[in-house]
Amino acid sequence: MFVEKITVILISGRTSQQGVGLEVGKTSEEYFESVTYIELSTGDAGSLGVGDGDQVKVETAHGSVVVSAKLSDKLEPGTSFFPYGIWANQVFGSETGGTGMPHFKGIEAEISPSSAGVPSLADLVATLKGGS
Amino acid sequence: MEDLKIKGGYVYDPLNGVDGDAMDVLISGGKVVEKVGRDAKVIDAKGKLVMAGGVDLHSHIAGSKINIGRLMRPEDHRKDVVPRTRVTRAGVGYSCPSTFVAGYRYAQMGYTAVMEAAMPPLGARHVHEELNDTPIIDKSAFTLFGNNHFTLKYVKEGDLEKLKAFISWLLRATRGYAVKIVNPGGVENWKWGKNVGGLDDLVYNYEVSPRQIVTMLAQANEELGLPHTIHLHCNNLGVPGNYETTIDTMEAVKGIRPADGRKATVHVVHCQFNSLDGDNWMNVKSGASKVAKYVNANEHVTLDLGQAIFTDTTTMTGDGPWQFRLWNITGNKWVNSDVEMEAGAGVVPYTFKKDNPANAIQWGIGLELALLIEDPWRVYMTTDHPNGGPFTFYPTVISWLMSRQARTDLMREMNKSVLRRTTLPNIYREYTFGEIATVTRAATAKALGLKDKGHLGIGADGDVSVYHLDPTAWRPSMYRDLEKSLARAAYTVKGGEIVVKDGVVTATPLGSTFWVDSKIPEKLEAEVMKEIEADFDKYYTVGFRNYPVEDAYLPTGVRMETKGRWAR
Amino acid sequence: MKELVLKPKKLPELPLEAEVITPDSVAGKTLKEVKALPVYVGNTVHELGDYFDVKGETAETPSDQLVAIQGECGNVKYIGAGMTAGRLIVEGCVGMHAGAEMEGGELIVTGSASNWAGAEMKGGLLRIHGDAGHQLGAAYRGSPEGMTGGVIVVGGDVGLEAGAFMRRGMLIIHGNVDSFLGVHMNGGEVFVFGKVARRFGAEAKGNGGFIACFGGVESILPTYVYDTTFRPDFMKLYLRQLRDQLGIEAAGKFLEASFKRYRGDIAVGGTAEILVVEP
Amino acid sequence: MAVITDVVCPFCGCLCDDLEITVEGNEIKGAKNACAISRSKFMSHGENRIRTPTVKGKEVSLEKAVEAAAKALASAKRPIVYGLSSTECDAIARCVELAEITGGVVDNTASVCHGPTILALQQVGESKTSLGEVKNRADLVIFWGSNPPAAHIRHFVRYSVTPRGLYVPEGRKGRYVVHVDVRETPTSRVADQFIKVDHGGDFELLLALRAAVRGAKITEDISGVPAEEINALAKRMKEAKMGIVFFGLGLTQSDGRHMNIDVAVGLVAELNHHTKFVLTPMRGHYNVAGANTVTTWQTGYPYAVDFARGYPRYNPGEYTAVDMLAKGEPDAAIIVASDPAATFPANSAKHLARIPTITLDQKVTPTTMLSDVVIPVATAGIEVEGTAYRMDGFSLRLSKVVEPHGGVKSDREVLDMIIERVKALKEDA
Amino acid sequence: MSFTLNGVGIEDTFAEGFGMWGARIIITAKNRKWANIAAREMTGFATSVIACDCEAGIERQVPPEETPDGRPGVSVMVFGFSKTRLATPMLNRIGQCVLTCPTTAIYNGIPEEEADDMLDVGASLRFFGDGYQVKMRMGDGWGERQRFWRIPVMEGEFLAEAKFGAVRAVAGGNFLIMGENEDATLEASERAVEAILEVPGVITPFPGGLCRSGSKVGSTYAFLKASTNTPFCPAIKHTSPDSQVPPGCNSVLEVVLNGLDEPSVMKAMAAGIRAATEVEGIKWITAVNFAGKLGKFQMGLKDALGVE
Repeated sequence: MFVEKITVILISGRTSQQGVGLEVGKTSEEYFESVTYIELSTGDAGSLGVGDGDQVKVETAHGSVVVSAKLSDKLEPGTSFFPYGIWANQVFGSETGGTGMPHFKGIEAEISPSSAGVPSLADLVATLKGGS
Repeated sequence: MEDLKIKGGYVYDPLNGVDGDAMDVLISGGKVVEKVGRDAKVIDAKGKLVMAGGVDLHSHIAGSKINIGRLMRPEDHRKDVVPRTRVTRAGVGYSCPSTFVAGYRYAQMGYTAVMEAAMPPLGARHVHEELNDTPIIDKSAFTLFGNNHFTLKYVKEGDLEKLKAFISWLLRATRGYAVKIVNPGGVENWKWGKNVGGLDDLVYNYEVSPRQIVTMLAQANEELGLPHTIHLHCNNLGVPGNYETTIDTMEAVKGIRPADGRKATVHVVHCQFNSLDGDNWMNVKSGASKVAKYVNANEHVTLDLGQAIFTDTTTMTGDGPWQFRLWNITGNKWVNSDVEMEAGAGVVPYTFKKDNPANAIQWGIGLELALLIEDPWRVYMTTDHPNGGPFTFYPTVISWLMSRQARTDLMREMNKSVLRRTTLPNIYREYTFGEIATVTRAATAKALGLKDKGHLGIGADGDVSVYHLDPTAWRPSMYRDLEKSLARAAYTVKGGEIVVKDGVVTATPLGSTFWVDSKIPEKLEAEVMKEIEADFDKYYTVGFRNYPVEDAYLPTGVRMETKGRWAR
Repeated sequence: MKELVLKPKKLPELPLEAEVITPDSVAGKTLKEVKALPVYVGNTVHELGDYFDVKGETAETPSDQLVAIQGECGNVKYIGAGMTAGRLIVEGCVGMHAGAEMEGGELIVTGSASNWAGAEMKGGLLRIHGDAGHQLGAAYRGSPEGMTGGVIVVGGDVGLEAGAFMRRGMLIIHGNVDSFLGVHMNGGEVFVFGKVARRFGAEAKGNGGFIACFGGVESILPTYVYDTTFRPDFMKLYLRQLRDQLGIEAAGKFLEASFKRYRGDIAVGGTAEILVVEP
Repeated sequence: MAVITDVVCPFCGCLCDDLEITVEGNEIKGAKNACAISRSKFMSHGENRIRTPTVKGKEVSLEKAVEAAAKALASAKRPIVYGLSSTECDAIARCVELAEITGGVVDNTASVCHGPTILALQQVGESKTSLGEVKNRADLVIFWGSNPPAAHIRHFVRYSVTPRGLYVPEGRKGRYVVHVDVRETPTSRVADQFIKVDHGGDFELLLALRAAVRGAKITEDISGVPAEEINALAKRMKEAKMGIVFFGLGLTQSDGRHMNIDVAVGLVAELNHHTKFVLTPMRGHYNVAGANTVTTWQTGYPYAVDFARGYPRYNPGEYTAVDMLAKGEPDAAIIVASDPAATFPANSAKHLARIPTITLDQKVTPTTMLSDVVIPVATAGIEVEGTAYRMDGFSLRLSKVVEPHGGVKSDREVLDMIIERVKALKEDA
Repeated sequence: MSFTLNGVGIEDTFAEGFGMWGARIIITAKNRKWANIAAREMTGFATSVIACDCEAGIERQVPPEETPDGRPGVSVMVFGFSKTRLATPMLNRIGQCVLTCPTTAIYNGIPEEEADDMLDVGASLRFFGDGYQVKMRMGDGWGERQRFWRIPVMEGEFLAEAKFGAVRAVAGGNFLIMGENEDATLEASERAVEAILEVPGVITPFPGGLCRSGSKVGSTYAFLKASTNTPFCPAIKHTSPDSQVPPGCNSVLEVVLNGLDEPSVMKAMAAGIRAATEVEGIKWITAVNFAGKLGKFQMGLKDALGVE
């Protein structure tokens, strides 16, 4: 009765909480809380059977990451919002089309429920160091 | 610093009546002196041309406007790159040179002082930051007043004393040197997408005319005894037929009593752009002879050329509506930048072409002005860098002034309208070296009130240029040699230090920045400050106390105090 | 024609900048002088001979000079940039700026080219058998003029902003092309035999410029106005020229084709044309 | 206890300059007039600070760290200097000089925020204004792909929506506010009209608006926006006394990038045939405009500047940090006041872990976590004076309200030390 | 002084040619029918500048493989006394007769390297497009640089090359064919004209290539600048004092030729004369000249025919 995954258009951006969090420090709890979620429309979340705070896997052509879901009745189904941060950057590509600017808004992503756990900042830095 | 003896050159120092005499110039402690020590360093200037360092009184080298030009024209930089050396920083040149390169290139031509001709008050901090990155040359910046809210307000109220107090305060707050006016009233109207069409049009909401703005600012300027007159970019710039507006404007300030020690009450800038006759760009012709006739008959006017050069350049003025118009004429890219409560600006790339009739005429007008105005002490050589063309073309302009052959050789390649619609072909005058020294140094320094500059008398600043050129052997047919030697000074000496040798920069001291501090009577100051602060709180987005330029931005500032005539 | 052969040795990991690889800079030089030509790796300067085996002959003048690069140069920038005459053949791929600002002669790349190939080209022929990157034949940033002459022929696919700010010359693409083809163009001719992604011809002014689409389009901007479907004579001229003088076989198939004609970009008062072949 | 007034906020491009900071001892106790983020910046500026310089994770003296940094940079063939936007202008100037003397590349965060805006300006120009003109005159304010409540919290109040101005004495009532975006945000709630545009459809919509302003009648829906809505907006724009478009990363980071801005600039320019119209990018970092400004006056170019040949060259897409890292080009990096490991796509960020990376920052970030050399520095605008440029290009003086935490040096001072050592090492070589 | 060819007597004289400016236009159309209609219309009423604005004629049929657009074409040449007096009639005739004719297009037939000057015909023609004309460029920076104008018309588009090569050409090539009777003379003349059509670079502007009236300069009537060629009218050969009609000749036709250069005209004259002599009943062939007073070209029949 729930679908396994849905396809959304993903946009990333600032939020005031992310701004507040990063000024406290990127190692802080506030920051972690402010950037490790993805906003889903209630409709989309409903079709996945995902509730507020549940973990979801976000996957694009460039990579994937697990974060928690945050439900929004303002978003239209098919659109999803991801606050800027190292988590979001796991799924965005580095191609800039000769402009220097990656596509941080408006790429296709697949969302599916997950229980893998949200990686910590240290986990992600370790991945970067691993060079994989 | 060791003493310096510039030995045996042909010296042109018109302020001191020296006209090509072979003599020594002695410098000690950064100043021209009568005597130097025995171990003074000797520059052999025998057979060479020696003048004071060049003084440019109208150029755009620092601040938001030129920086927009730099920003928007990567294609301009690509063709003129400047690598780093052991002494100098890397950068780019051509029409919008980087700050370092602007300093080097002026010095390489023997110029040692350059005035930034338009500083929006809100952008003053920016101007000074850039001036601090412009090496070698001395500088100052002219604060924009002609469309400032407080100017318009006090003109409307007819309160000359408050206007004077405001001018004094704003010059101090911006660390400015002179009162710059650009298209008075027109720029304020541009903030509604409109302009003024002449001296007696009205400014929206304030209901004052350009005539009132100019005359009252000129009156205030002279009563304050500022070192320089008002520095005026007239209305209707670039509009065929505008020579009438230009003459009207000159006439409007005729009755004003100049400050002590001078006769001028107005300096009209880049007059080439304001001496057009005709009704439109199709039938445009030169109005230079009419402007020159007026100037010859009226001692209260000085002007500079804004000579047009046939090249790709970048136009930039505080005249927003004109730049919009130019964008519509050219279709080139256009930047407009309005500044709250006080000013505006626009930038549009432009190419002056020899085969374009209007451009050919513009080229002719600049030279006509220079050659028809009899008194070289009142007409100055500029290209309005980079509007008419980059300042690096100064040697070329000088060759046109000094050689009729240089002019006619070029005219042969040009659109023939220059022959028919200007009087240039019939002008035989050729400038002498003494006159060149006047229009590039002595007279500009004098007009600016920089008493230690532009000459080599005892006590003058030790700014000297020496060129590989024997003026006694030179003939007008040798104009190409002249251009070459003026482009690369044999020596440029700045404050007694050799900064250029054989056209190569050898040292990069930071020159001074001059600014004017005009004292306001205390009571008046308190009253006016209260008014200004009130309007600031309401209408500006920058706090009143965050507005004035801090001293940190003037590491080499030179304060010039003036005492004005005050009625209250 | 005299042939000079360059064989890449071990190329550096960083891009090698070698604008000296042109018929112009080798003609009239001895092999020793050619080997000593400067090339750049990051902030270091090296000699051409450090990275290439140089063999063969040099000609007196560039127009008699053939330069053949036998090997992959995918990380070598500026190959053939600014060349004015002669022939330069690369048997492999080339890095950024290949043939940029070239004025004449012929540059043939058997592999693919990276971004800015043929940027601000003024004349000559640039033939890329493989794919081309972004900004093919485009203007460099800020410049009001992209291609002002010459021909670029691409066998494969092309990236973004191909032919941006084009003024003159021809761009012929066999494969598919990404968005913003011919943006701001003001003259020049573009032929695409593959599929054209959206936003092509945006803000084009006109001046005789057109984009002819033979392999379908993703969508046409709303600021282009459909006029008619016709078989214009002028297209026959171009297609015959493409077929007969440039060996573009694909062109020959469309001699009798009908085209839908769109005119725009009306957002800038433009009169450029989009011609889409009728199936 | 001391209250310092007229303090300029060093967080976003608004540079609000009316903060009142209460200081006791060397501690900030209060930040009046500050927004939530600004307050967080001032109040938490002492938290989570890096205490000492480290080289490969080991605590070392500042001199040793500088030496390690200088060695890595001086011996690099393709060093990159990146960041610059969250520090003051003197430090930015040092970054440019460092790139110059090392023959490297200097890039700033504009490349991933409003770099496309600059590319557009270089193509077609820009009709812009200082923010006060908006406050004093604008009766039509359009937010396009921007959301001030998330990133520029006081923008509405100080500049764009509610302030009473010289010719807009009614304040909010005197303005019509439009929000154009792909999703509803807090900005939509403030606006009089919300126009929802399809993902990646801004370009077509802006182009159609320009055509409509030129007199064309739009007859079909474009990018999900009904034709009549487009025609009506075009009419409203032409009839405004003064209008402004504040655009954000919704335009620069979505499909079309610089071309979205190019066409927005064209629309605004076109409107100047009818009325006064301007546009202004919502610049994020408080001094990203300064990074562009300083780099431009020193090199001619605003970002993505390469000094490999001894003179500046410019080409975004080639000399921009994201591209260079993705291609694996840099063999050393120095990051000043930025956190590319977190803000770049992972594919680019990971290269920083492979090369000697030197980072100057106040707090631990993903970038410091993968850097070889980490040097703690003082916070510009709180512990260090300097200049910053507002989003509209006008500069203000940043204040020093407290002494640097733990006596650390400023970016400028540390960079000076590195420059001096690099110069010496280069001389020796 | 004379000689014979195929038994026909040929006077050892010369045709006197004079300089004119000439241009060549290739008219193409959807099919040969329409190309010819346009060509005929365009070259109509263009026999002699005595009373026409120019002299024009069809040079040849151009096969599709030789035309720029691969359609059937007709090559037309136009001659005028000066560049202006060439360009103006060209413009008028193209405008009235080709632009109006369905499916046609026009191309320059004299490439720039062979031309003495280029006439900017398209510059004026394009205004017919009322602002909707499109400039078309080919070959910039790599091939032969060509410019065209595309002018929208009701049917579709009229494509016109922008510039046409003009050369200093030769007009006034001629020869007279005199036969026993009208039939023989006409047949010989027709054959002569057919032979001339094979020679490139030459046209015969008169009807069917032939001028039956001839003409001489001046008249007994003061108001006429030319009149019938009395010395060659058989009907008055005994009443006219200066008749040059030989005995036995009762019909004379003149072939008039204009060409791009002297050798072409002479080659064409030779081909025409040879063809004419093959017809039974032809007696005499001569050429008209004015003793060198009219033009600088003296094209001797002997020279042309290569007779020693």
